Amino acid sequence: MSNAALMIGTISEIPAGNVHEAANSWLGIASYLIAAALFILSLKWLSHPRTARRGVRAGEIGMAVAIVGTLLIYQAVSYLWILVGVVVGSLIGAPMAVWMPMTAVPQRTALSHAFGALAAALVGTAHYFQLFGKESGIDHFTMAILALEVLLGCLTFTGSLVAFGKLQDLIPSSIKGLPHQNAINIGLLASAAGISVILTVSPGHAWLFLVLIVLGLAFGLCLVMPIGGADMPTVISLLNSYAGLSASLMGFVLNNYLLIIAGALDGSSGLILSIIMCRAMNRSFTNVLFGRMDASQTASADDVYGGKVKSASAEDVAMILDGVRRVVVVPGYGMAVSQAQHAVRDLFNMLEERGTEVEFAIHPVAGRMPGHMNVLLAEADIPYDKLKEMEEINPSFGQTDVAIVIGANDVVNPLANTDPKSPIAGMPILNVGEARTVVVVKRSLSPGFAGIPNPLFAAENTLMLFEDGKKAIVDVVAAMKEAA
Amino acid sequence: MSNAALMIGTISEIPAGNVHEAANSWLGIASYLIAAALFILSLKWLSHPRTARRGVRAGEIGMAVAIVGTLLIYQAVSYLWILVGVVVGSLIGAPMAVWMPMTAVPQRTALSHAFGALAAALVGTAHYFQLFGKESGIDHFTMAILALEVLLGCLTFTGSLVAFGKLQDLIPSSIKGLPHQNAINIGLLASAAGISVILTVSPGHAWLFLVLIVLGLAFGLCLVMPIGGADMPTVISLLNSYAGLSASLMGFVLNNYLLIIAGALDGSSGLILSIIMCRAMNRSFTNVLFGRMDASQTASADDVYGGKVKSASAEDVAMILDGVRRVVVVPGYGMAVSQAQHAVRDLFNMLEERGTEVEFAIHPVAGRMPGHMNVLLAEADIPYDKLKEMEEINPSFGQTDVAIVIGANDVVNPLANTDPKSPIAGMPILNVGEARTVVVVKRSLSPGFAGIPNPLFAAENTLMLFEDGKKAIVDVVAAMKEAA
Amino acid sequence: MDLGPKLFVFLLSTFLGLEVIRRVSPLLHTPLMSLTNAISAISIVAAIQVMAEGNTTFNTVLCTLGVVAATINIVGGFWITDRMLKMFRRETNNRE
Amino acid sequence: MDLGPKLFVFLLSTFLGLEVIRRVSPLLHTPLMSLTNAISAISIVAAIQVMAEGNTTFNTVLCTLGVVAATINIVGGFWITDRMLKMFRRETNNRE
Ligand SMILES: NC(=O)c1ccc[n+]([C@@H]2O[C@H](COP(=O)([O-])OP(=O)(O)OC[C@H]3O[C@@H](n4cnc5c(N)ncnc54)[C@H](OP(=O)(O)O)[C@@H]3O)[C@@H](O)[C@H]2O)c1
Ligand SMILES: NC(=O)c1ccc[n+]([C@@H]2O[C@H](COP(=O)([O-])OP(=O)(O)OC[C@H]3O[C@@H](n4cnc5c(N)ncnc54)[C@H](OP(=O)(O)O)[C@@H]3O)[C@@H](O)[C@H]2O)c1
Repeated sequence: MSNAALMIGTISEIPAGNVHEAANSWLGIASYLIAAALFILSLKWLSHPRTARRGVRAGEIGMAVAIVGTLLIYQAVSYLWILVGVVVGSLIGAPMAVWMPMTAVPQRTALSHAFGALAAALVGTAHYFQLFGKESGIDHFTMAILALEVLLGCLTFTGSLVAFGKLQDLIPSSIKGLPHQNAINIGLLASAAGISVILTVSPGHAWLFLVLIVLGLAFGLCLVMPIGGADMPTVISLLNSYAGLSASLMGFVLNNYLLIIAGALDGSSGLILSIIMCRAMNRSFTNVLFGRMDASQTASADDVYGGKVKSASAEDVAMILDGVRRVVVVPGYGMAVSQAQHAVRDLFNMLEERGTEVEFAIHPVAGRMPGHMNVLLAEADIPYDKLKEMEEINPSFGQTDVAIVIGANDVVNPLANTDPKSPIAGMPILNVGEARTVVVVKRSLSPGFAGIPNPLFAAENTLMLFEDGKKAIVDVVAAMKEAA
Repeated sequence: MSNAALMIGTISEIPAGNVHEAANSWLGIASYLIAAALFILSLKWLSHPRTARRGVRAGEIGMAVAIVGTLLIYQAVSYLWILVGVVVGSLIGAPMAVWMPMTAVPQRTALSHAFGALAAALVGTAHYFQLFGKESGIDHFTMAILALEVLLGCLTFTGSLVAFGKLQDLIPSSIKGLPHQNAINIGLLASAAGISVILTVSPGHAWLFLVLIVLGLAFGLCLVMPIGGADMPTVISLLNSYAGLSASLMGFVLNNYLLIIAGALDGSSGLILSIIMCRAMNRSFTNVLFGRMDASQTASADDVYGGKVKSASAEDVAMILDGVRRVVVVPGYGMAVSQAQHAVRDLFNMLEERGTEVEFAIHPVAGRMPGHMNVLLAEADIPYDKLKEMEEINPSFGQTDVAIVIGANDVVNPLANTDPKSPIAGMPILNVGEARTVVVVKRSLSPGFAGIPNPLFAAENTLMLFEDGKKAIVDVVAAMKEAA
Repeated sequence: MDLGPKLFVFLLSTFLGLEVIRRVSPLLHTPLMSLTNAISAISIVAAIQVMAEGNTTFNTVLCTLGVVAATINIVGGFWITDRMLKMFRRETNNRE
Repeated sequence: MDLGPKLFVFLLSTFLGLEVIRRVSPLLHTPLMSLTNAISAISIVAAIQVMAEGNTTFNTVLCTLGVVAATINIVGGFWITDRMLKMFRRETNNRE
């Protein structure tokens, strides 16, 4: 090793030790310290829209410093193959970034978790076989961590693929897993745990390692397959957390502190987001992962809607919107499905021009991932200070003339407050019913994800505009233009 | 070492290595991890009054875990002497905590920084002489850090003692240091740096180490002696930061990660508080440390006050307060000096009983340390939601009937906004002048710390109540009772 | 293995991550997910490090695949985050 | 010396400290000063550790003095912080 002179301390008992010590050369310490600081700043700066893009820059530079530093430390490595890897990866990654429509962001996130987990699993496996059979073998402790790392990587890989498939509608949502799914899952987990213990005791059984990989892959499939499409965001966030943990564990194995830090940052981010989502839905982790939503106990649709639903045309809505003082738009999953955001923007412009105050009410779990609605509306050039969080806007519905609900359902369902037996009981909702008039744009009376009817649609002051989201808004705008 | 079996890795090249490895035994790791987590939680919980006391509990438990863990790891140590130390320390510390009046908190903080720094300096010195002359001696890198650590410890020790002396009026504020003070300081610093370098190169010169200690002690004296009493809080915070850094460095030397973490937490706390203070005064660090306030360029007191000051009696003030809707109290250093907080509380009660809304306007640097006014008012049982920060309360002075300024001066001086040449130019102030009537309680027209006259006292709507703060308020309350 | 320092680093990073990410405005939760996703592609460093451990074909192939997968996330993750953030504006009149 | 891990720990703790302490309400800046003061008395651990290095009289005396000084801060610091915090109340009517 040409870098031996740079080293300042010995820390590894692993046979391939020399390689790992290099990360603790001056060069390694300096570049990894800088990269770690930049990653932290990156997340810090992301906290506010004003500094967020600086945060992305910091992350990019941090990554570049880390990679260049690593290449300089490990000069023994085959630069050719790394170059090949980087080129191929860029050729795949760049188009995915450039042409991915904003409505597909949830799928993209799932897919890239799969790639991240794949990388972790591959590297862990390579490291095992690299050490396996070497003079002093693998010590028990390292083996235990390595087994956990590869297991997490594998299950995150297949789990994320399933999540991707469900969100992209490649896997029908109706697939709910095998019979006795929970028993199978427990069986898989127990076998994986057992094999990990055996490997820890005698790390030499390479074939057991391969079995572990297979079990991990199968467990990921079985875990995510039965979960409904609308719960995917929570699952994706949890998988994000696992992927981070797996990177961190790899850092333990490889004596690489930057991996530990970046992995832990990633892991806590996934954890926090899934906690936020669960809290916004008033559900527990276990309920998301193993519970199935059960709509049997709530009132039937006929009871709720029977004869009480009033429907309206685009022209009616245009008339109602004429000359009002304040309008609040409530977007939901349907706006994303129908790609209505640009039409909404036209509506926003037209209302603002006429002196109407327009704001957007963003429920924390509207759509299919946290912040989903914000990204879509920002894409359509809505200024972000018009996007209000639930707590902020809820008190103002009383002073609102018209609330326009576009493709949202569960997040405006008053049953959450009134029916303790409903599956969304206790979930905080947007109180659109307090507005003078409520206009709901959706294609039918079919329920949202929770599968329950929505008394809002039958309320005294509600008008239904049954239409695809985008078409409805385009029509309303056209009708307003005509009337003017 | 009986703990050798517990160890999992070798990290030290220091001759007394075995001792230091013990900190990396399972027991050491576990107890230090728990202690570190508790210290972090402690500071986190302190951020809000509701959880703050839980934070103190966490800190105490963390400290206990750290100490017990350490005692168990280093069983070679003389438990007797440690017991003696703890008992003596408690006998000194407990009375200081129990009987210290709240108005003396700034002094107490300075004094305890001195103790903290003393501990760091003593331990560093002991460690040097312990290694000195041992087989392989001290390696250069350790020596460099150790020299810096002891230097910081010594200068913080004497610096904090001087700060204590000035705040407690043991050292007259008029002492402004020696002639050519800055040259002397630079000389001291340069010699200390030179000696540190020599020691790093050849750590064996024990007498040089003693010289370094003396230089550090002298430098601390020279650095703090010329600084005015009102700048002491900033200096104390900076010294706090140094003390933390010194503990962190000791952790580097002793391979003790808990020391590194706790020291860094302490260091960043001191740094942030001094930045907050400097920003609130619109001054720079250099200005605080080396600048002297110069009032020569501003208008003379005669120009400002000549014939325009209206004075009032306690009875007048009681009359003015009769039946008003909203009163804002602005406390300052004078309230602390005269211990007026309990009288203020009586005034608050009486006004509230009569249906007057009362709030307190807290300037970030009112008094003699950050948060000083809050502690005093809390001591007098004023609920903390009545204490408003500057940004929050400033817009509301326009809707205030009477503003009562008690012993504050610089923090309500409008020259900060109007006279760019004044020493407080640019410092954000409380806009009490916008209130319908301003009552200022102080003993004379003498200036505050910045040494400049205050046009507020000569304003159309200002009445001066020339009296000791406590007596003035007691009189006003008595007059109000009489009138009722 | 030298576990102690690693556990300290893990503990501190987790606390720091929780602290920093709790402050991220809900407005930006989607970009946050893609940014952390990009940062977690730091496993490219692990791939390079393990590749340096030995040059069997097996090792090289696995690590190269690891580099490919990680690079996809680096390029894709940072890029799409920036694309999203570019769209967030306070005022309306910048485009059109 | 094994500098790397220590620098990482130092970096992370400093970031964490800055992050956490920036959030402390100005209301509590005085208790904050006395609490960090108490926590910095962690140098008692250093005193014990160095005392274990050897039992010359010189070493024992210096380290015992170190324990004394640190203990003063531990006892005094936590206690007075708690005394201060006990005084902070939202509502008026608890005492009197
Ligand atoms: N955002 C997250 O992070 C997250 C995470 C986990 C779970 N979830 C769950 O996802 C749900 C989100 O609530 P939500 O109110 O946004 O959606 P929702 O309750 O799932 O309802 C969506 C509505 O959109 C309508 N829709 C579908 N396609 C449409 C189109 N092309 N044009 C117009 N309307 C269309 C549907 O009615 P029609 O079929 O009649 O048109 C449906 O009622 C919640 O139950 C939440 O718990 C969200
Ligand atoms: N709080 C901090 O953290 C901090 C830090 C650094 C610097 N400082 C500096 O400290 C100053 C604080 O401003 P401040 O407005 O609170 O105080 P100040 O400007 O120093 O004025 C205090 C006033 O209190 C009066 N006073 C003294 N004893 C009194 C008594 N027994 N009864 C009634 N009044 C009495 C004095 O006037 P008489 O003599 O006429 O009575 C004096 O004008 C600022 O200049 C600030 O920059 C504060």
